[in-house]
Amino acid sequence: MTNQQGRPLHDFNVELEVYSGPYEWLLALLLNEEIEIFEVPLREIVGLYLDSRSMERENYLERDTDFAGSAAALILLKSRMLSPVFEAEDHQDEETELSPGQLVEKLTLYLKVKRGAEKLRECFVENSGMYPSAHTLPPRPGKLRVESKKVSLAVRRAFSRLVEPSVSHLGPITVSIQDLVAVIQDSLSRGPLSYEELVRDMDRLHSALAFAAAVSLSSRGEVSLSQPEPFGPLTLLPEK
Amino acid sequence: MSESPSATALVEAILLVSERPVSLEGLASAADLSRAEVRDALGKLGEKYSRERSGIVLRNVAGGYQLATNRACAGAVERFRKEARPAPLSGAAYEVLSCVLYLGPMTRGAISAARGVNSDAVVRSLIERDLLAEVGTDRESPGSPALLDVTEGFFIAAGTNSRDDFPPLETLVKPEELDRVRERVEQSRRPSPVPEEES
Amino acid sequence: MSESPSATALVEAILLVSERPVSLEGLASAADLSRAEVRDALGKLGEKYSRERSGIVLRNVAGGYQLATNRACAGAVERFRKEARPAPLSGAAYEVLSCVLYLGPMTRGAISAARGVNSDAVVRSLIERDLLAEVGTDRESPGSPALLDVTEGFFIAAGTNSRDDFPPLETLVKPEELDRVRERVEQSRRPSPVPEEES
Repeated sequence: MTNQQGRPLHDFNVELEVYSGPYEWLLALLLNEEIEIFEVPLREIVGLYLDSRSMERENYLERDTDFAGSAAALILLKSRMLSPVFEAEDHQDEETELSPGQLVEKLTLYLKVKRGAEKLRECFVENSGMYPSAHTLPPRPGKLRVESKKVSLAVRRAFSRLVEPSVSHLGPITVSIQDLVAVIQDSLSRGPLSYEELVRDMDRLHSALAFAAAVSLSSRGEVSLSQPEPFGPLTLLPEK
Repeated sequence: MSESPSATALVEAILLVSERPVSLEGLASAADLSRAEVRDALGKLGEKYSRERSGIVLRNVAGGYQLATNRACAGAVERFRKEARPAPLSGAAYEVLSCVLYLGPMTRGAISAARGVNSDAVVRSLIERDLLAEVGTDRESPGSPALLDVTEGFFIAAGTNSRDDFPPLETLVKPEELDRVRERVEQSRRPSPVPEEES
Repeated sequence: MSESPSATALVEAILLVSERPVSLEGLASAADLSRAEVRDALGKLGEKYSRERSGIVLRNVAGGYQLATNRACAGAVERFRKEARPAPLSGAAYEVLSCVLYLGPMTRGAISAARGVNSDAVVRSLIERDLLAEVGTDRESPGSPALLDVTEGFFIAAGTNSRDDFPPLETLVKPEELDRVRERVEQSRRPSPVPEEES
């Protein structure tokens, strides 16, 4: 498998007000909070992606999946920024103010891990479809070890997973993206809709979800978003 | 090997992944070959896996074909079985065992419900390894599925005498987490809420 | 075969009855052979089970030797077992594995921190697939979270023997790329031309 297939979005470049270059780098810079997520018009990125999209590509499905995944992450990131500060359990957040040197280090490490992942994918693909012998003998009684400590760890793992991730930092959630999609669709049946109008009476969480809903509708091709300038008014237009 | 393996290679590969003898038809259908091609392939494999030279032999038994160790190597094979360190249990296997240890005896469905992921394959391998066994049936659940419990072999393998030797569940999992798990398990015993299709 | 089978036959027979890779020492001890004899036998078996001709191949993975089906025959094997090939891993899964391979053993929190996104769900699915396992606890961290490491199954799936078979982390990124990182960081740190919004 070639390297290119390993990174479906490797050749997707974006041309934005705040950044121009490979999309993958933009993600890395955003994740490390070097570019403010507010400065990045997600709508434009979706547009650029749709322009670059071609069903002729051999890996178009993989590209779409990758893009949808990362776009969803961006939406999450943006909505998190809009909600009260999340108190992370790990100590990583102490370094909110990274020096340029630390930032380069962090980004470099992430890039290496990402490259390592690409190599791994090649290894796994090359070695897939090899099945071991089924002619195994059962182990002799008494040979098998069950580690009690691992049983305890497994209990925690198995039983804790059903607990929903904590959303206490978000406050009570009384609305879903689906709800807001419905609201937008309903309003749009009466013509173009101003985002500002839409979120006027909403709190920050609702506004974030409304934004996510708008982006989601846009990526589904049901809505087109118009924002003549960064931070300018955003208008949702029904697609014919 | 190129992308189109020989008939012999196909038959050989299938025989490796089948513990039980495979019929001529079974081989032909899986390898997408004619019976004549399979017969020809088996002839070649008979030479490759001959009793005279090879540690693995091709047997024609019980109406099918099977790879097996050469009897002449039985001593080494048995020594290997005595010495071999069995494969360590996977994370999934530990989860299933801990579910059954703390919440069992329980059905396959209840195990999957407690873990939130289908666990049938893991359960199968744990039964093969004599760490789980069927101990009865759950008559209250639709279809009276089998109830599974940990075996004596499990306690021996864990170096313990009984359930009491493991830390109490309450010290490991928060009460609200436990309630959720119990609720899921309980739900799995009820008839499916999915409306039945008319037939 | 006469009563004294060849070294090659003994090694071959042992490999048939083991699903997992068997180490050189394990083979020598079970077959009662010297390491040199086992190595010689493995050389001969490498020819008998070559990727070019045979449906069964000899692999050297996870620090041992294993017989497995030739990947060119995977279609027939899957048809025979009526099982689809396991779904390929996601990009996120490879990133988590790469993290743990190069930086591990490490906790879930450390994996998430290195990747910049919560990775718990991915870790869970990798444990389920037996590619990651909990190997201990990090006593220094609050709550003593579990430490994760890659498993034997990981090295088998990757077709490698150990960590040493992977290119060192330092060689994965070219110096020019590192320069670009620096450059971009500097660029992005210049005062933004966009007026800051109140939040």
